[in-house]
Amino acid sequence: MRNVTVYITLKSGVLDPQGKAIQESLNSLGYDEVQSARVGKTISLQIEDGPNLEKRITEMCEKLLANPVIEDYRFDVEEAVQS
Amino acid sequence: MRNVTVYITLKSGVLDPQGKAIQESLNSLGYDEVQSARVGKTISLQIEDGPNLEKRITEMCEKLLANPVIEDYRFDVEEAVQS
Amino acid sequence: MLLTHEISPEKIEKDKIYQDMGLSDQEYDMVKTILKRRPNFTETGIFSVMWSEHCSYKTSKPLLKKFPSKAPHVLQGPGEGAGIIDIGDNQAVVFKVESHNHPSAVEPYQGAATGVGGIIRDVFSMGARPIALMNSLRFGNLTTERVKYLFSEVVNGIAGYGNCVGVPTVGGEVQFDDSYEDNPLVNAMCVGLINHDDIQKGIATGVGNTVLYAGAPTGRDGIHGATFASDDLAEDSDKDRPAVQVGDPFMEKLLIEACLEVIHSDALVGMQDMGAAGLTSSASEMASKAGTGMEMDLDRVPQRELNMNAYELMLSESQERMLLVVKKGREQEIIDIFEKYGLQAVAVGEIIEEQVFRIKQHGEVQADIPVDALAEEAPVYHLPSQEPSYYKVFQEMDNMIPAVTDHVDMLKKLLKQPTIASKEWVYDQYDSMVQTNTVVTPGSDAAVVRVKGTDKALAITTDCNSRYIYLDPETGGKIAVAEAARNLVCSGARPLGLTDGLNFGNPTNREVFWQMEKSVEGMSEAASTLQTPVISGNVSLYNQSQGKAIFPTPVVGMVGLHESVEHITPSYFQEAGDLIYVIGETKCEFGGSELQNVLNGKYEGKAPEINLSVEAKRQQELLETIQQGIIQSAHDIAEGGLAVALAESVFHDKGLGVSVELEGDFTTELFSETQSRFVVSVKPEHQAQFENKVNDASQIGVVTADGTFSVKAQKEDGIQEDVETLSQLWKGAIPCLLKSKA
Amino acid sequence: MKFAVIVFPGSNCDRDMYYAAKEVLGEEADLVWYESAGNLGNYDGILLPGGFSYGDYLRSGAVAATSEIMQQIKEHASKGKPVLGVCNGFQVLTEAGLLPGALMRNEKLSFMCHFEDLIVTNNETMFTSLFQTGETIKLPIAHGEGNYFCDETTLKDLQANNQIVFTYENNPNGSVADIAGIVNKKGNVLGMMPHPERAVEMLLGSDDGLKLFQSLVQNWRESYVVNA
Ligand SMILES: Nc1ncnc2c1ncn2[C@@H]1O[C@H](COP(=O)(O)OP(=O)(O)O)[C@@H](O)[C@H]1O
Ligand SMILES: [Mg+2]
Repeated sequence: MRNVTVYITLKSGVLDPQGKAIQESLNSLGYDEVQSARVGKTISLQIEDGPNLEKRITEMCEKLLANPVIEDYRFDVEEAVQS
Repeated sequence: MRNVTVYITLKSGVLDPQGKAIQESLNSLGYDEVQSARVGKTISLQIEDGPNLEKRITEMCEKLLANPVIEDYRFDVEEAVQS
Repeated sequence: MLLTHEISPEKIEKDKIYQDMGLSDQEYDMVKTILKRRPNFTETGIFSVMWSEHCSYKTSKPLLKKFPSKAPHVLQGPGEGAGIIDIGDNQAVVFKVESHNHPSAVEPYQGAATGVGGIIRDVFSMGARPIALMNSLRFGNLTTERVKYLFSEVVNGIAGYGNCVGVPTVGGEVQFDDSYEDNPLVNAMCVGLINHDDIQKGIATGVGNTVLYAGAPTGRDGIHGATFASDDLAEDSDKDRPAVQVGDPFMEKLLIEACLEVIHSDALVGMQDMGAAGLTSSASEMASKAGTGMEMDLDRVPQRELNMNAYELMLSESQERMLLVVKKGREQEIIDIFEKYGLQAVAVGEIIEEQVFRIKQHGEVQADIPVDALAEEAPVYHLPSQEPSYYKVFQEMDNMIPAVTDHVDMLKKLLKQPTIASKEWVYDQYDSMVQTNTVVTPGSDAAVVRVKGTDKALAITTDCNSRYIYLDPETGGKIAVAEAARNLVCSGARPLGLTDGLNFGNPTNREVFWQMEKSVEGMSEAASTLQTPVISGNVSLYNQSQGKAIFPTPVVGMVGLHESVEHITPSYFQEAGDLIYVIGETKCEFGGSELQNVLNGKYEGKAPEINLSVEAKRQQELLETIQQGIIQSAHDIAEGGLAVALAESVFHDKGLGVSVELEGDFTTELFSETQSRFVVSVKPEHQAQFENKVNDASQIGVVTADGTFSVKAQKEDGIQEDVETLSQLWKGAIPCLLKSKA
Repeated sequence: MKFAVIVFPGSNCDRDMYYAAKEVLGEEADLVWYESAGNLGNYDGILLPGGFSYGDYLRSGAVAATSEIMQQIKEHASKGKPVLGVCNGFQVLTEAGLLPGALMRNEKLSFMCHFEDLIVTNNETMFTSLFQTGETIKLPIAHGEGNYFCDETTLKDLQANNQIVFTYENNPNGSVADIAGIVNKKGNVLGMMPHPERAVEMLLGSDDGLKLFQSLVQNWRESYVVNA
């Protein structure tokens, strides 16, 4: 079993109003040191090991998990710890 | 300047309808190897360096960024690369 | 979690562990008598939730009996998931209100969202299609970050859930007062439409029939939620946090469609949602009503988490679950319907003759309890009540005679009070139009949804001015019912019946119980006089923190019928030249008024008086004139008095203004909150017809085209202001408060 | 004209769309469950209704866009037959690549529901021929993610090909170039955030949406008669 984490972020040219709102709230709470905030998503998958693992994850990202018009993605693969 | 990434995940046991929908959808696309999916959030902050950095970030997480009732959080701090 | 499974019956008794679960010593002894032995851990949990106020109404039952609940058109009174009223053409309307106060105080988004989910299930489990949602909300003043957070997240949660399931949220109310600072109130109401033949009851009849579990798998959500809802909100209630349930509106939407399809199958015997106290209450109530028993095998219950014990499975409040009883041998037909929607439906037990509720897990009996002990025979308490000393003081106070010199300024202040200000910030976030029936969207006295395929429409409102109820619960209770009916009548509908959400503090406090008792008496009398039977309701007690109770808040949700969509009447002025009337004389009544709040920062004195027969007569006359087609607009006079009612009547349409002249004391005429009054507008050609019909009406002015709000006084300076200026203040107040820093 | 209203799990304007097509327009229409669509070839027009397909849990419309029925809808579209996606339907169309761009969270972050004034910017489509170009119409919006986004190049393309059909008079959600609705290059696939099916009777505040459906029916009849 593998633990896969997919990190999805907005492309750099795309406005992120949610990030901006967070920055403003932090500033208004007195955290003036916060210069910018951007929001992303993680999807943690438990995947059975198999051939072409990385290729299949890439496919999942492109077909479903990320929208290439607005989002970039990357992922990590780790051996799942047996419990 | 520091790049801080806050990772927010649902506490274990808390229902994650999003994750469930993603898992089912991946399965129905033929990725049967996906056993489970859980969704989280990342918030990337650019923060000016200063005293008590980590303590202040912890505060930000508790006050605003994470909802302690249902979410856990952790964060990484990196030196921002000058551009 | 609070406790573990291993605790033995002996230890439960010796260490009084049952007390942590919410049972009193006396109740524990009753349990022992019923079982003729000590209850085990699971059984103790089952009794404690079933005997909690939330499930058993043990302290409020004696009061609820006072409500008039019968009328020829009432098809189903209190007792089932929701009440039902006939509207003709073989159709009926189903509705109920439900509170989710405590969960919302802890996790406002999910608390409010699951409140909406729960009330929708109450309605579709009767076989009705949910057609409209309302919500009645109370918060502290919008001055602290915490209150702003609660307010925005509650609204967000209602929107998040309601919008997704595709039931329009068509209206509601929000009020702000300090007493709700730590105890916000979140009451949601759902209205459904049903054909008479589809009416379905949560009853488990037919020995041998199969018990089917449908919907979401069970997790450890909200365990002990029902008892938690019946407890004081203690300082450390944050520790209860893991008990919060998370809603899945997508799953709910699928459940609605599947259940409404299942209704048409004659393989279905009964259906009930799993609400508070989950499997325990739905199963035992179904069996108790049928006079049968039920046996369940927990190993078959779909589970989301590992190693759940019987206690957890029985008490979990995981959302979006239903329990069905299905004819033996025909399970698959029903299972197939659920599967079409991607939902799990599993046989988990059967109906047995012996009237016991028997739960098995891992091949062992985990609970074995006489069915009636849980539902029918739950303890009932007749609590003592005592008139609070404050009441006496208030009754003896002299009438407040407010000193207002600058009336324009006062009007502006009132319009900016969040309780009076526009709630657009709230309702813009709700999908109020899905299902394409919403004729009158939020922002009027009552919401109106038409009934497709007929010429009819339904009007819906929620109301409760808790300040009056605090000052004088009996009068205030009457006013709450009368105001709801008034709002429906203004829209052109005949009130049909009501549902109530009784939100109070700790009932073992005698003064709180007195408030409950008196307000129920007042509501009952008004409901009788106005012919609006009480067909369903909800009780939420222990709304207090650090010993301080909320204002008594018995919310009234009322539904009315427009025989024809032609009768639907707007609450705002239509055309320049129309004559403006006030129905009802104005007295100097400022106890509990918004003006008193602005001037003194507190509520005291006597509540405004109300004469129910005068109220009924005026409502009847107004309704008749509306049905004759001679009313252009009608709006009730409520918080802030005539001045605010006039302003609200003119804010809708850009360009219109009013020109009004008032006799008598200017401050009183403008701002008094005397009851049973309306502002209506009438075309000049209908003047005589209107005046002949409505006795208590006096013309005060005309609608103008100049966009000016002009009210002249006899002796003093009048009010002369741009409608647009006033309207901006009114519209901007809540967004402005939310943005400003504490 | 015969319409298929596609019902995904979580669609919630499906019955409204059906009601508009069937009861108000008086055309033929069926509610077609996404899995049971044996043959969409029998239908003249495809309507993708609003709602929250699959809860909109990953991204609005994303999961529905990967469902098998989309293949059939793509074929239908490639034959030049009309496809209309409203609200969530629009989101499904962009996610499926039938229309360019993406719908992001509203600029002000909250869901909003009210009437908006729209400008008809192109009346030369089969959906808008009964409108005047430049005409202002009133339709309800009800969405949390209606903020249309596309890159510069795509926007230039849309403009050059006259693919922008409706714009907002007072942009409520932050959409690029005030875009409320666009068609594909061929002009037979329309996606829009506002709800024409909610505006087909004056009783509910506007019947401006009716002309959209009527245009469609009229154009279909004409082309059908010509081709028959
Ligand atoms: N929580 C809410 N949800 C939806 N609509 C609301 C809510 N609160 C207020 N509204 C709408 O705002 C309008 C004004 O509310 P309110 O001032 O309480 O009116 P009234 O005094 O006539 O009952 C009503 O149309 C109501 O439906
Ligand atoms: Mg009113």
